[in-house]
Amino acid sequence: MLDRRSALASAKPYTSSVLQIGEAHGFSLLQVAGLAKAISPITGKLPVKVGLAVTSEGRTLMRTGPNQFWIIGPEVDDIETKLPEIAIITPLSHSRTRIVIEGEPARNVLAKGVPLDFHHSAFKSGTFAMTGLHHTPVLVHCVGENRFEIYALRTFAVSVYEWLTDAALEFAR
Amino acid sequence: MRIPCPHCGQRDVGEFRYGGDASKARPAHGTGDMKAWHDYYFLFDNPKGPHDEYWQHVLGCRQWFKLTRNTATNEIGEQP
Amino acid sequence: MFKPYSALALAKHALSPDRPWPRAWNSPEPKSSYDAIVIGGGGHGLATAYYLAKNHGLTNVAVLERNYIGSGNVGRNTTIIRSNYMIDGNTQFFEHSLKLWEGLSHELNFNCMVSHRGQVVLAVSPAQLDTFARRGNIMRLNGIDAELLDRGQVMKLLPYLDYSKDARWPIYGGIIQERAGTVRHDAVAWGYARAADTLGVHIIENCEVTGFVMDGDKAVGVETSRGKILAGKIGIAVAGHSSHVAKMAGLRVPIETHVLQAFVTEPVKPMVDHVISWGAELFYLSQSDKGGMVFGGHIDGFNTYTQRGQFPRIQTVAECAVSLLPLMSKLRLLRHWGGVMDMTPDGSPFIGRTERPNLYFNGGWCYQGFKATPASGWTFAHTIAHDEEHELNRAYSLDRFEKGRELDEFGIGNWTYKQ
Amino acid sequence: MTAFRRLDKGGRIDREKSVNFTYDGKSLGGFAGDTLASALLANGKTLTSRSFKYHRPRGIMSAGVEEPNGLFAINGNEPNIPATTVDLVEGLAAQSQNAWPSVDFDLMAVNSFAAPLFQTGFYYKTFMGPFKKSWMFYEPFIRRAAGIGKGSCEKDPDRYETAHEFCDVLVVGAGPAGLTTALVAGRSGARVVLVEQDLELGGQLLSETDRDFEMWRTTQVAELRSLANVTIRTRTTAQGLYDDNLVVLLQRHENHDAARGRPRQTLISLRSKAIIFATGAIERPLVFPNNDRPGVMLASALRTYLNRFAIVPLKRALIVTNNDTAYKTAFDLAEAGIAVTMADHRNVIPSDLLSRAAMLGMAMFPGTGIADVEGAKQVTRVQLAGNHSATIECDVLAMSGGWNPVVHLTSHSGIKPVYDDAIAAFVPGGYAKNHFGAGAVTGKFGFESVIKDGNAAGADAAKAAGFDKPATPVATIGAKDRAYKISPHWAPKTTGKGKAFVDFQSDVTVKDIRTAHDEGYVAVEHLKRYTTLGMGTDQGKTSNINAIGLMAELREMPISQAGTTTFRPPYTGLAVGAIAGRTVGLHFRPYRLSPLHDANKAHGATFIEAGLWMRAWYYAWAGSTPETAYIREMELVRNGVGIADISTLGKIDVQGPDAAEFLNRVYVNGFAKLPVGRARYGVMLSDDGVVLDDGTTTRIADIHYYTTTTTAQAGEVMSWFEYLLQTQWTDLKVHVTSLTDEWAGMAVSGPKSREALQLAFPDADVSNENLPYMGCLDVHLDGVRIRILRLSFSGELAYEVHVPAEYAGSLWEHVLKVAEPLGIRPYGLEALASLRIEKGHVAGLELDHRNTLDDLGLGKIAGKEKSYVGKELRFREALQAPDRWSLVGIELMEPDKKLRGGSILFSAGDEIKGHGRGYITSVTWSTELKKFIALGLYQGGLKHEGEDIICAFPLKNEQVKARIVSPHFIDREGARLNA
Ligand SMILES: Cc1cc2nc3c(=O)[nH]c(=O)nc-3n(C[C@H](O)[C@H](O)[C@H](O)COP(=O)(O)OP(=O)(O)OC[C@H]3O[C@@H](n4cnc5c(N)ncnc54)[C@H](O)[C@@H]3O)c2cc1C
Ligand SMILES: NC(=O)c1ccc[n+]([C@@H]2O[C@H](COP(=O)([O-])OP(=O)(O)OC[C@H]3O[C@@H](n4cnc5c(N)ncnc54)[C@H](O)[C@@H]3O)[C@@H](O)[C@H]2O)c1
Ligand SMILES: Cc1cc2nc3c(=O)[nH]c(=O)nc-3n(C[C@H](O)[C@H](O)[C@H](O)COP(=O)(O)O)c2cc1C
Ligand SMILES: [Zn+2]
Repeated sequence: MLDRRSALASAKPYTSSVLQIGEAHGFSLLQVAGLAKAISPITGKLPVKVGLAVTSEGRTLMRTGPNQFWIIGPEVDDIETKLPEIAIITPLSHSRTRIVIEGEPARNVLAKGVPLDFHHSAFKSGTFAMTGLHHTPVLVHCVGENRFEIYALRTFAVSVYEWLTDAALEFAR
Repeated sequence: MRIPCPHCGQRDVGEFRYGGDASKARPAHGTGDMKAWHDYYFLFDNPKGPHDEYWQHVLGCRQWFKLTRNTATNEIGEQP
Repeated sequence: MFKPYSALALAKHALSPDRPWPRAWNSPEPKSSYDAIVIGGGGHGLATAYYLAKNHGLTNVAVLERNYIGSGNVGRNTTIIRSNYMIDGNTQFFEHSLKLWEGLSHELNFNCMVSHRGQVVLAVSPAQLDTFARRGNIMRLNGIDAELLDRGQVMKLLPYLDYSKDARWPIYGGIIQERAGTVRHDAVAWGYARAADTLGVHIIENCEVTGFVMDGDKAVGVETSRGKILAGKIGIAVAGHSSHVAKMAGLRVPIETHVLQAFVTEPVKPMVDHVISWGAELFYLSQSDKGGMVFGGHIDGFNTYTQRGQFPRIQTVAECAVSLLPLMSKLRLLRHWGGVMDMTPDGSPFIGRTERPNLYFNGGWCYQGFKATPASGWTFAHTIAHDEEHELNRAYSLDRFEKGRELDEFGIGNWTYKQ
Repeated sequence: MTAFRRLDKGGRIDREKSVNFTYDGKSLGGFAGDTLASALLANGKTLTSRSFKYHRPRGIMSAGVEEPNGLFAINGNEPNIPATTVDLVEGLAAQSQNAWPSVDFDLMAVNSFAAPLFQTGFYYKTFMGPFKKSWMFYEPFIRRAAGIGKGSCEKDPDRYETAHEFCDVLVVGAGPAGLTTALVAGRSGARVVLVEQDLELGGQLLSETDRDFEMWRTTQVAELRSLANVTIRTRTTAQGLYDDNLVVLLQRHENHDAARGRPRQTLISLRSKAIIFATGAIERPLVFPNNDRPGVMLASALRTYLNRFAIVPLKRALIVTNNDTAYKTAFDLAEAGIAVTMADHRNVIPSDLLSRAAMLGMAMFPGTGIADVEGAKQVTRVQLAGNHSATIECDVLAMSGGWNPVVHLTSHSGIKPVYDDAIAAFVPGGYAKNHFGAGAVTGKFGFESVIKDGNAAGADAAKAAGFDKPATPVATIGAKDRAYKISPHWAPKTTGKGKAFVDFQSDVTVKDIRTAHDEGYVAVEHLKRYTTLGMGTDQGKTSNINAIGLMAELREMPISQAGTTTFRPPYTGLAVGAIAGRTVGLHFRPYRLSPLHDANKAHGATFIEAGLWMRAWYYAWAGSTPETAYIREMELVRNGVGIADISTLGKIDVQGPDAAEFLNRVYVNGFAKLPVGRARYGVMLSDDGVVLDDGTTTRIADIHYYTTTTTAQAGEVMSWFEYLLQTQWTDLKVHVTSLTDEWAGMAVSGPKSREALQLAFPDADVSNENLPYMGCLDVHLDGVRIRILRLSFSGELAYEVHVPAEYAGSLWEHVLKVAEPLGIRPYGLEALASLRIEKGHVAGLELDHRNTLDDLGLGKIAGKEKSYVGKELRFREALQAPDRWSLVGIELMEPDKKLRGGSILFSAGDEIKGHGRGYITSVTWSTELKKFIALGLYQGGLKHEGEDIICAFPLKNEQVKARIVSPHFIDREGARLNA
């Protein structure tokens, strides 16, 4: 009866032979605040600094603040129940829309709006940055040579998506 | 201007929000000391030169931090 | 040898070009002492000196300017004058100022090009239109002109705005003050300087005040880059440098110095006949008599004494310009610059006495000091001459926050965290 | 009449590719590689424009961005474009400006006759009478006369984009200096970006004829292109330098096509670790009577037209100079078979130049300058004066007054240029950290020294960027530099009758500068502002230094003391649209959509912009205009049940051992004792004691709270919480996270709301006992956790249903479907806002940061004993005054009239003027009372309950009678809430 509906459910698809932009739906996002020492026995080794992401047992672990982590797991994930009492847990699965952009021009398209260095040597796979795109906060995660996942606030997702597809218009079919 | 977020590194000023003079000590609550609060809230040294101040990486990690910036040149020094 | 300006004088001069025009103002050596000194040769300082001489007969007066007169904000603002204020105290002050503007060119015998071309403030929501209405009603109740405009009327008046479906915020209407407008900014400094000079005031440029000469609590003179100068009374009118100079007298004031940027495009034939302000984001624009679009937005958002701005702000202002007025897209920016602004917690200024006898303070003008220039000089001169507030600047005391008498005209609260 | 012609061969133009364009509607031809300027000259268009003030005939004067005269409207929508900066492309339409009916025959030229009246500053001296506001009469005429070109009101059809870039070394300018530095830095392995505003690399070398230079150039360019770590951007101008090594570049694209997403221009924000300025130098004119006639141009420009574009004067050129560089032009022309006469201000001319000149048969006039230039529409004859007085018939007069290094960018950071006597020009006054200069910009004008300079700067910059591997320097061609000698000549002592122009675009003459001097406008900035010198589209690139030199002479002071005016970005005109990029129109600001947006749309919502949000304003079922629809929606809630989207509320997760303490501090009322499972209304103040925001907070668990804020203040409050926790109360163990996007919310309101909930959540116990007013209940539906808060904004029995955002749409539909028998319908923002007025709830219009707790009638909720943010300053004298304007209800007493928001309130007997006693904040039609009611602030507040007042709305000439009443128009006892 209740079904999940993405913020981009009615967004116009983007098609191109060199670039894909779309939503990667179906993940869970848990924000955990607390000391890495206390959390890592459950999650696996946590990244040492903000901006690094590691993969552990099918989950992506990101350090998003001095003592704050994001655990991105499968849509249904029971890790919440296993985390220690003293960790402060905030489920955020619905708060972010994940937009994927992949293809040779992906870095160029992102650089049109994100004030970061998208050179291959500077923004490497496995790193992420929390920054601004189109006046909204986004987390940009590099997950491959030319593949990025963008976590946009759900209520801004349509705007961010439209902005991106507009920026990618020159590569559209 | 580029601002060094202690967590995310150098970023453009556009990602931040300025939070005012960080050298001022916030008075205690509950003392009823109106004068202390007035001076804290309404008066500024506003120096032409080094200034300790708060910034929040509002489009990034959302952390507040202190830095010293020279208001005559906008040069940013160490974190105090 | 004052030579009045007029069309006739110009014609005569054209016929005998070898008799040069006299200097607009002289540049005397500073005397060792004056009855009164005004620090700061901006609009406010020069106006103050003029009215000290004109209204109060105080002519043994010097204006000390560290650079050239008009080098501060009077020479770098977007020149908007208006009196659409709704808080008791502000309304009367700014209307008095507008009235003074109306006769200023005549009074100074210097054409300041006071252009009553009208200012339209555009509302982007029905609720915003209501708050504009409140302002307009107060204006009308105080004998100030104001008209409410619905969307259709705005479309007729300003046909070049974006009314299409592409507009992010539709325009619901607006309010117009026909008497509002623009003034040739530099001319204000020069006109007041020339008129004050004619009355005997010394205008001393390249003279930076570096300290005060104190007799106990009392200020009795200033140290300057051109030597010590004593004075019976001293007025500070240094705008963005207010804290800096006040500190020399041991005063700490409710002011933080921020940079505000301004922009001008290449000159084009008349396209925009009004001053336009927008309710979506702080943005204002007019076309100068020379033809350039002069516009601006918010302060950059952090304190600085550098007269140059940050690029992200330049972009947000350009975004406003093109989004509201598509005609701006192809026009090319000629120049942009910054001015350092004396921002106050409630957005309203200070004119009044200080804790130090004989020392008077004028500052905290935020975005709005240009339009205030005549009234500011008028009331500050009164305060200096009589050691008491004029009824029009009574609300502008330095200690108003202690009493909880904020004059928060725009309801923004403490700007440090908000802009 | 014409002064120029195109040679049959030579130049860098591509004669295979002809290009057609129009000039004032007439078709003309040129070649690829031409600029509009060269094409016009090649077509014999010597007179191209009219001057700004006097409408004097003008021609193209330069070959670069410094062009003051040759401005055109391009393609009908782009005014004031210097022809020298426009690449000739097929179909280009150029239109002349500022002349009527045509540049050839311009009636406005009558201005010239009145010229003595238009002396500098004339408008400050006149147009003041006869009335106070007389300027309003004159201004339209002045405005129409001013403003060079015409703008277009049409929407710009082109597309502009922005981009961010980073690199190790940025090189601005691709002359020999720039090519050298870029290559040296590139060889070190650094990421190098080389930008050049021209479409070709080479700078001054592009105007050379020497094969060695061209060999050198192509060699370096080839190597640069081969380096993967070097990015070359031509047609790209460095427009401005900003703090911390941000350089803003504007790139112009050839194949732009908005429909296919190809921008016309891209504005690049580039941050570089090190920057090399290799911006070269611009030649300056000489000042003499009638030096503005068409056919008078810069000597280096004439050389560029000759060597790069194969354009020559018809027969004879006269060249006037005060330095050696103009001889290059002279020799090249002579070698091309053009007769050349040379006038040199200097008495002593280097002998090698003299002998070469003699060899080429040039006429030489040392110690000689120009007394006058004749020719109505182009130069025909020139009078020489000085050691020689002669009259020379010629087609073209080329001038060189020396060279001004392009110090603009280095000066943008606030570093003032300094005067260098050796070259009689200003050079950079130093460099910021990691900035370097190379080549002519530093005052070095010889090729060999430029290369040497470039080698050093390139290595230094690479090192500064962290690449200190010694790099092989770039080889020179082993030529010998000739010493640069100049004897500055700022202006003639007398100018006779002819106007001697200093600023061509702003029509500022020597006489104007003298006038400014007479009147005391002697500071360079006063000079500029009084005469408008240097304020045109060229920003005085050719005029400023001459004017400063002249003024310094008049003041009898060294130029170094006079200084320059401030250099400001942009370096050249920069379209406002290019700065804005795609962030315009609908993309101006992001819009924020509720998780229920699609559902709202499906149910016929009309949306309204509220800040960044798009909110459902009213629904189609209730009507087609907001004025009537909201009333039906209100009735629905008062009599049955409605559902509204409240997802925009700010929501904050507050967790941690000290959560209760934290909330206790930020709210005026206490939260420590709030039982788990219960909600409480709270108000917070700013430090100044003024109300910041209100909302409800629910205790989820002992150390876990769920707080809501108003929609408008959500961001502020969040940042404020973070500020307190991260900087001030770092000992508190509390973590805050925004849940605004995580949770959607819907209000289910009305007497039948409980029944509706029961239908929606059949397994939950939503009875009054289990879920009393201010209670909280977590329920599960299909395994989804849903939070029901029994809160009411409308004053009716009502609930807030909070649900994880992605389930919101289907839950909304579920509720509407199962509660259909109860008549449930959605209601929108207008009704929400109106229902709360009936109940007397304050909202945004009352919480406007001017009001205190007491003003809003909320003083009672503040803890007497506890401390909280804002407590101290809340008690300041004026904030406690008994006659403050405070919250009241207002009832309209004249049934056939209307209450209006923004009305000013007066007591019945008051004179209707001044500031009144208060004002109306929010108005609605009350469906309960069947009349207009309002909330407002009134002097003394409810002390005046029952009194008659006047609501004045002079903007519509209205005054209506009303009465002060309690703001709780309905259900004062709260029976409905608690039902
Ligand atoms: C970009 C911008 C746009 C603006 N737009 C508008 C607008 O449209 N409408 C409006 O009403 N207002 C506007 N303002 C505000 C307005 O310009 C100022 O509030 C007003 O000009 C300040 O008063 P002033 O003219 O006396 O200041 P200034 O002209 O700044 O005068 C102060 C003078 O004091 C001198 N000084 C400083 N320190 C010393 C010292 N130690 N010794 C001697 N002299 C000293 C300075 O050199 C300066 O000349 C704007 C401001 C800026 C920056
Ligand atoms: N006395 C003389 O004979 C004399 C005088 C001046 C120059 N020169 C010659 O000129 C050359 C000087 O070399 P150089 O490399 O220093 O100067 P250059 O003039 O050859 O090159 C400078 C380049 O910078 C570009 N440029 C300037 N500002 C720019 C900006 N903001 N954005 C993008 N591009 C910009 C220009 O278009 C030009 O191509 C030498 O060959 C020298 O001999 C000779
Ligand atoms: C209303 C107004 C109009 C201006 N118009 C022009 C203009 O047409 N051309 C120009 O070069 N500068 C113009 N300026 C900017 C000035 O040149 C100058 O940048 C500004 O006064 C700040 O001074 P600064 O740049 O010397 O610091 C204008 C400034 C103002 C305030
Ligand atoms: Zn950060």
